[in-house]
Parts: sequence; structure tokens; C-alpha cells
Amino acid sequence: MALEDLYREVILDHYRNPRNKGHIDSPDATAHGVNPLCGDEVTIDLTFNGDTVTEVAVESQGCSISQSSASMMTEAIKGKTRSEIESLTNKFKSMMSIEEDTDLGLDPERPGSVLGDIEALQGVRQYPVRIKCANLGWTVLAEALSS
Amino acid sequence: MALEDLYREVILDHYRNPRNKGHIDSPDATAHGVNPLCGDEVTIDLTFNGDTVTEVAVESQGCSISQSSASMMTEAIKGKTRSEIESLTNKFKSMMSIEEDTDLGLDPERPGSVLGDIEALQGVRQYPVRIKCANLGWTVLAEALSS
Amino acid sequence: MTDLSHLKADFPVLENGVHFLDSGASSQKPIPVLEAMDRFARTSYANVHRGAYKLSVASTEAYEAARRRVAEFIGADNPSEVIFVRGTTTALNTVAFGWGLENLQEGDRILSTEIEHHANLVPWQMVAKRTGATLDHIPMTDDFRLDMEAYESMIGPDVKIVTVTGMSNVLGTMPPVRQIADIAHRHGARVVVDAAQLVPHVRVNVSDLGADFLAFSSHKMLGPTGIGVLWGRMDALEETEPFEGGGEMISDVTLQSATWAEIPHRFEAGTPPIIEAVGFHAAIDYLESIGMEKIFEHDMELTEIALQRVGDVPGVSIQGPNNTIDRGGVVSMTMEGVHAHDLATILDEGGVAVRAGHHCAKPLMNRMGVAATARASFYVYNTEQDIDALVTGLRRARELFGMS
Amino acid sequence: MTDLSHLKADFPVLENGVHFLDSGASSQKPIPVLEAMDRFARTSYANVHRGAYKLSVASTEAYEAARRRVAEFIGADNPSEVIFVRGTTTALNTVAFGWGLENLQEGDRILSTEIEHHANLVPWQMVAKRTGATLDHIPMTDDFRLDMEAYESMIGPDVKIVTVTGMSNVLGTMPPVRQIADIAHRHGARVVVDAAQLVPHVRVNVSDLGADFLAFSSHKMLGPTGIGVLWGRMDALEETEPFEGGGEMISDVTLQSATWAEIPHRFEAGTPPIIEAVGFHAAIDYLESIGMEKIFEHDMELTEIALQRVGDVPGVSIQGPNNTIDRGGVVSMTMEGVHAHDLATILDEGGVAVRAGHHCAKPLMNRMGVAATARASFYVYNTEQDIDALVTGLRRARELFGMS
Ligand SMILES: Cc1ncc(COP(=O)(O)O)c(C=O)c1O
Ligand SMILES: Cc1ncc(COP(=O)(O)O)c(C=O)c1O
Repeated sequence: MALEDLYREVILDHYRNPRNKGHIDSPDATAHGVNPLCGDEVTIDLTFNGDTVTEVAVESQGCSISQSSASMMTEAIKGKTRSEIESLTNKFKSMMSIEEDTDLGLDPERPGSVLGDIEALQGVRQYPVRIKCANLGWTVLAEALSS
Repeated sequence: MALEDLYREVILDHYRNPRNKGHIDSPDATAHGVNPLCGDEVTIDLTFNGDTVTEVAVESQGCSISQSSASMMTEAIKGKTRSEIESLTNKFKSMMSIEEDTDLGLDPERPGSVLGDIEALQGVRQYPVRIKCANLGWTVLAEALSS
Repeated sequence: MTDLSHLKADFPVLENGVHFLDSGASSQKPIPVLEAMDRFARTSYANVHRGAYKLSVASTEAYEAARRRVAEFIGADNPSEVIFVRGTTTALNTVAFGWGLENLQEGDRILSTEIEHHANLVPWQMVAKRTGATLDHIPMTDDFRLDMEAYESMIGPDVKIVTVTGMSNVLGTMPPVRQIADIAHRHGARVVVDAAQLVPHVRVNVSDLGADFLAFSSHKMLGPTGIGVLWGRMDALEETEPFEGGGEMISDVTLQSATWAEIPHRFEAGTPPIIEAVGFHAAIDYLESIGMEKIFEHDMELTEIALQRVGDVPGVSIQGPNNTIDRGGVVSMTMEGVHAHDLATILDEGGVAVRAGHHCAKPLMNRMGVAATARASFYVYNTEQDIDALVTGLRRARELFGMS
Repeated sequence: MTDLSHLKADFPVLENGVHFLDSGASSQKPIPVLEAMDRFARTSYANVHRGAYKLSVASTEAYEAARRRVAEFIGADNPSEVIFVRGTTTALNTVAFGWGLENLQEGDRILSTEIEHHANLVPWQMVAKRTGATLDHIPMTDDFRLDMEAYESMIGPDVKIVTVTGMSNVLGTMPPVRQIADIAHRHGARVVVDAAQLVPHVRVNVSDLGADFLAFSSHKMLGPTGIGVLWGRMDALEETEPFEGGGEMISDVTLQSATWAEIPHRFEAGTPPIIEAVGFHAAIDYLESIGMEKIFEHDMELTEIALQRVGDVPGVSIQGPNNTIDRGGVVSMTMEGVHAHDLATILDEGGVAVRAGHHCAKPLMNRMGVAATARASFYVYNTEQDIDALVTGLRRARELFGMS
């Protein structure tokens, strides 16, 4: 059923136990974003080694979708280069897009095999009004990367 | 027919040849009024001898109804005492009132026998939107009298 | 139990079985209101106050009849004290800017409260900034009431205006407006009441209420969007400058200056919401055909049930008075471990429409230490079944979040 | 002759045979517009931008679809440049106060014209008074055009904003907005166009027009009352402060201060005219189903006929350009010896609805040396027969006043 699809165990786990929570003392990049319609907030701190993200920390508050999405994102980008993150972001965005129907090659038999935990957010697409919750962390990430 | 009833000859005559037109140099009372919705204007100057209006002058611009009504009024009040004018004003107002149905004893056989030329304005009552035109001069008069 | 369930047929939008519990944001519109507007537009529409022709006269008469109806509804003797505006927000901005910029200066204080909607907060911040006046806020007690002791210690001769909600759109709390007004008046301050939530649900009589200005919206009381009311006591309106300049609000205009028309016209620049006024009139007729007393009674019965049954769901906290004393039919809640937006989504799946978020009252949220609440608000078409559906949804949320 | 007479059936108010020649004040509403609003209220209404539930999502989508439709209609690439307000008057006040108070100071000049509607005059007077800026007016030539030579001599670096009507509601005159804007921009001034009469009748493309701000009303273009548009070029909107404070227009609020939401939301405080937006959308669809080019052609054909036949009535003077070059379907007239209000009453008896008075343009009336005109204005539902009825009424007026 759809709601079970939205609130999968892995999402609730990230919501309750957000990974990489906190601040970085002197980050190489940082950004803050608010979803003005619901008030959810995300702050991201990053450090780099050359092009590679070495550390990431997120301070946030909001619903299970925005919080778990931000938490999953931190796990997914650590140790990745800027261009790898860009490609990941695009995959995430098309997973969240109602219009686009890019085949990301997700395998229902082997969940997580392509995008890791992030795949669990697929169910959000059935709730268009919640898509911006899932996007919030990624939008703030993009801002941090371009800052 | 109704329109002929509105635009009686006597009204058009007062419109074209307004009586007591002009200003009084040092009036005992004066008042100015505008109908904000249509822009018609009336200014009245009065002099008194005791309680009696000795002179009246009107400067005005506007439609045939407001202009003729003001002109007729000047003729009707000259030489009258304040209390006579008050009673006349009441008669005029009830002639113009849609709700009230006071019997003013107007005699259709002998037009003008009770209120003079003013009776010609009876037709205005069929055009509620024009009643305020007819009233303008009288409203300004009341203001001048109480000033 | 006050039974108004026969009214449901007048609200076609509810036919699909939705449990609509968001009337605090905006109410639904009954068929008689929709029909009144449609009929008017098909038979009598023209611009008002402008034409000497029959359609325009009919239209003006309908518009002015709506003004008289509103005046009667809120117990205002003089219909000219009723000003039609776009809604509560515009009404409050009209007072803040129109009265505030004229009558406030450095050293003056504006007294508002911690529980206001942004509409009764942000305009005063803007005006305080422009005039140099100070903006202070009467605090809330821990049981979600206005702290009247604090108010008495805050009021003083430097307070020029006190502005307070008639009913909180988050808590349901109804501050004692009459008492607040009497105290303010004793100190020479004007009193504004944001009645967006009050007038739709409680019989308001402006002479009893004691306020100098009252603001409310048609769309929260079964009427159309696009229209609302600023009522002002005549002497208070006389102290107020027009908020907008334009046509129909002037007495005379030259290239360099203008003089204002009579009240209320000076506050109604331009073409007003004419068709909306006709719909608003019909909405008031509809409300009165039920009776405001009965409406409030019905609200309170549902609130009583909701406080009990919602309060019984484990993990749920009611954010607002947990009794029906001096409160309206607005029940905000939070659930331990489940964010309000998740609650709203889960409830929506069960056909229950509630609002989740900060409800345009961020300072109040901060005060309560919550980021968001889920809010159920009641109106004439709601029934006990709507509350049962709400409770079912709340239990389902706990289940989904693995807490049952 | 462009035949649009088949449309008349869509306007039930015209069924009783009225010759409605007052669309310049407000237009009638076709059935598809009324039905769109009614249907929306019966199936999809809720407040916008607020709820996570299905009705609110549907309502928000309909509201934003209306915004996109308006943007498309006026050729704006970015729908966020379209701000929904109550009408032209509010749109112009938003620019005057929101832009003017921020960007004008003593020594600056505002340039308006002698032919403006009070809505584009009084707000600038109010803002000039508050900021110490000067307000000057481009004069009218004796053939009822804007004096472009005078304009070129008046413009200068101290002129910060030029505000001009796109089509005079009295004369029909359409000033050369593009040329005016180009000159203004060369001097670094912003350009505002009061398009209340323009957008309903002429295809407007904001990139071609050259203005920075554009104001118009739904009710003059077959749509409902209670809604209108302020369009602003994004960089011009970014220079503009919100005119009203309240809900939905903020990004964050504390007790003492607030930050604004993104454009357009920062200019849409409070509950917007939601049902009206849906009706406005339907009105634009209706206009486009006819075609704006065809609508203007039809206006011009009627204007041509009116200028001839009305001009032929003895004693009548046309107050406005007596040809169809750069003008719209607004024909003002005076009759020697018969006041405009008497004309209007007499015409009304023949079922002809015209407006008589100063048309909210008193300075223009003074300039023309007339106290009032009678004005016929045309729209899609008008026909040659309406003009014939007008002419018959004019002749009847002469008769009644003993001048035939
Ligand atoms: C040229 C012009 N500007 C402004 C307005 C004011 O429009 P609204 O009354 O819709 O605010 C009008 C309409 O009367 C107009 O004709
Ligand atoms: C208490 C309160 N004040 C003001 C408002 C603003 O009303 P509107 O959006 O109709 O302008 C609302 C509604 O959201 C409210 O609940």
C-alpha cells in the first residue's frame, strides 16, 4: 500500500537516527535552506580534499522525508568527487520528477543496488506535495557546492 | 410619458435661465456642496434681515435637475423666514422621497398652486438615481442656514 | 448534540467523502452562496457608484445592501463604518498604515501579542520601523492564554494602540477582548481586533466587543474569496488616512492634490469586489438561517469530543487549551516522533484534510517550542464522524511509524 | 464587418435587450467564466499554498495555472513576474508605495500625464508628498494626444519614474508607450503603464511594450471582480518592497522582524482571490478563443461607425481623437445645452447604458474645459445596433430639450 511505500523502514531509520548530524568547525563550503511553505530547514557543511568531499555535516529540522533524504544524501556523497555528486544529484532529481521518466535501471528485486538507501525515497513520487521535502537537502547541497 | 415628465418646460427654463445667479459680496451665510459621485456643485450666499432671507445668490454647475432645482429654490426662499424655509424644505424632501408618502395636497389640476415651480420636479421621483441631483441645492441651503 | 448534518448537501465539494477539517484556513461555499453570485452576474452586474443607468443602479443597490447586511450582522449602527476590502490581511494593513503612520511616532508603543497571525504582526513591524514606534508583545501563559497580568503591567500612556486576535488560529484561544479594550481605552489607546477566526464562529456585536477596529474575511465564513471587512468606529476611521489612492475615493482632484470622499468611500479606492459582496451577503444570510449561537454550540460540541478522543491517542499533545472555556473550534496537535507534515499526509490518505505547519504564526511556534502542528478546525458541515476519521488517521500514523 | 454577434448568447445579462456601452467601467461576464468559478468551488476549493491534502493541492494548482495563463497572455516569460492583486488600483498603489517609497527622495521627479485616471494619479501624489519628490505631468495636445515634444523636454536624469496610461478611459487615446519607455530608459527612469483599458482590448506583449510595470483588472476583460494583475519585470520587482505585510509573504518571522518570501509571494500577503483567479483564467481562454486581434478589429469597426454617426448628431462634440489612429473603442461626447447626466438618463430610457461624469479623470476634464462627458465604450458583445440605439437616444435628447 502507498503509505507503507512512503514510510519505509529505512526512511524512518534515517529520520530517527540522522547520519552525519552536526556542524563542521571550519567548513570549506556551507549553505542553509528553508522550505518557506512548510518551514523545514537544512544546513550543510562540507570539507574537500581537492575535488572530493571528505566530510559532511547536516543540521536540520522537519518532516521524516526531508530529514531522511538529507541524511541519506550525506552518506551518498561522502568520498565522492564533484562530478560524481553532480551525476548523483541528477539521478535523484529524475527519480523525484513526475514528468521525466528516465530509466535509472533500479532493480525492484535488488533494492538499493543502484542508489543505495536513497532508492527508498521512490515512494515520495506518489505524493507530489512531498517531493519538495525530499528535494530540500539536495537543493541546499547544490548551493553549498556552488558557493 | 416619463421623460417628458422629467424634463418639463419649466425645468428647462430654470436650467437655461437660472434665477438669482451669482455671488453676494458680504453674505451673512454661505455654503458650498458637491455631489461627489457626479461632480455637480452648488454655492449659496444668503443675507438676512432678522430671521428673513433678504437676498440669495447661487453659483452652480451640473445637470438640468440640480441646476433648475437650485434656481427654483432661490425663488421660493426669498423673503421667507427660517421656519418657513424649514417647512418648505421638509415639503420638498418628502416630495423627493421614495418611501414617504406624505400627502402634500398637490393639485394636478392646478400645477404650482402649492409649491410653485418646484412642483415640476415631481417627475424626478421616477428616477431615483437623479433624486440626489434635485436635493443638492437644498442640502447646501440647510448647511448655509446652520452655519 | 446539535445536528447540522442536513447542511452537508449544500456543500457539493464534500460529496466525495472528504473529512474537511481545515475551515480555519478557508471554509467551503454552500450552493446558495454560489447561486447568488451566479444569478447576480447573469442579471444585474455593472460597475457600482458610477452609472446612471438601470444595471448600474441595481448593482450599486446590491453592493450597498451587502454593506448594510454586514453592519447588521456585527451590530454596527452605521453601515458607513463597514469598509469592504480584499480580506483580513488588507484590513489590518489599512489600520496599521492608515492609522499608524498618521498617529504614531518615536516613543510611542504598539502592543500586540505573542499569539498573533503574521497578518496582525508583520504590518505593525513595518509601521514601527517607519515611525520609530516600539512594538511589544503581551506574552502567553503556559496554559495557552493571554497573560493579562503582564498586559496590565505593559500598558501605559505611551501605548497608542493595542492589537489582538479575537481567536487564535492555532490555539483556539479567545482572549478577553472586552477587558483588554476597556483597559486600553482607560489609557487612551485604540484597540484593533483580528477577528478572522472570531466573526465566522461567534456572534459578535461591535458595541459589546469594545474594539475600535475589527477585521475579518468572507472566505472563512462560507463566503467567496476576494472580499473581507474592516469595520471601524466612526471616530477611529476619521483618524485614519486612506491606504490606497484612486478612483471613487476622492471628493476632488487636481493635478497636484486630492481631497477625500466621505467614509466609507475614501477607503474603497477603485472597483470593489462587487460580485463577491453579493456572495458575502448570501453567506451571512446562510449563517443567520442556522443561527450564530447554534453554530458556536456545534463547534464547541465537536471541540469537546475532539479534545477527548484526540487527547486519548498515545503520544499526542494538544497545543492549546484542553477545555472548552473561552476557546473556539480549532484543535492543534503534535505527535511525539511524527512530524506534523507526515501526520497531514497520512490523514489525507484517509480523506481527512487538516493543515500542518506554522499556521502563519512562527513566533507562537517558537514560544511553544514546536516547529509545526497539525490543526483540525471545525465548521457547520463537520460531524462527529470527521473526528472519528481524524482519530483513526492518528492511530494509523503511529502504526506506520512503528509505535503502536 | 467582424461579426461577433453569436457571442451575445454567452452574456445572459444582455438578454433583456440592453445596449450595454459601459464596458470601459466594467465588462459583463460570459457563461463559461461563471461556470468555471462555480465548478471550481463545487469540486476543488480550499485555501492555496497551505495544505498537504488533496483539495488544497488541486486549488493551489488551479491558482498557479491562472498565473501561468496570465503570463502567457501578456508574453511574460516568467510566471513569477505576475502578481495577483485586487485590481488595477491596488497594482498601481503597490508600485507607487512599494517602489516609490524605496526609490524616491527629495529632488527626484515623477512624470505622469494630464490624461490619467485617478488611480494613476492620486497614489503618486501621496507618494510625492511622503518622499518630497516632485510630480509633473506631460500635457495633452489639442487633438487629444500626448504631447511628445513636451515629454522630451521634461525628461531628465532627475526623473526616476514615468507613469502613463496605455489607453485613456475618457479619450480612447493610446499613447506611444514603446517610444515613451525607450526615452525614459535612456534617462534611467522606470516605466509604469496603467493598462486597465489596454490589456482587455489590445494584444499586449510585455517584451515589446517596454514597460517595467503593467497594471490591469480582470473585471474589465470578461473576468470576475476582485482580481487584477501587477506585472513587473523581475529586476523592477526586486527593487520593490511589499505593499502589505501578512501571511504567505514571509520567509521567516520573529516577534520583531520578518524576511520576505520569493517573488511573487512576497507581494501576495494573505489569502488571495482564489476563485477569482480561476474565473480570470477562463476569461482569458474566452478572449483567446475569439482572438485579441479580432477583438481589437471589432472595437475599431464600431468606433469608426460611432465617430461618424454620433458626430453627425447636431450639437454633439467628440471628446477624443476623431479618427481611429492609435485609439481604442472609447467614445466620449458632450452635447451643447444638455448635460452629460441628462444624456445618460435619456439614453437609459432607450435601454442604452453609457457612463456620464468625470470618469475618475478630473484634471483631464479641467484641461478639456468640460465638467462631464457621456462615454460609450465597446466590447465583444456590442453591435452596430447598439450604436444606432445610442444615436436615436442622442436625437431624442435634443428633442426633449427643445432643440430639434
Ligand atoms: C485607465 C484606468 N485606470 C485605472 C482604472 C481603475 O481600475 P480598477 O477600478 O479596476 O482598480 C480604470 C478603471 O476604472 C481605468 O479605466
Ligand atoms: C487569525 C487570523 N488572522 C488573519 C488571517 C488572514 O486572513 P486572510 O488570509 O483572509 O487575509 C487569518 C487567516 O489565515 C487568521 O486565521
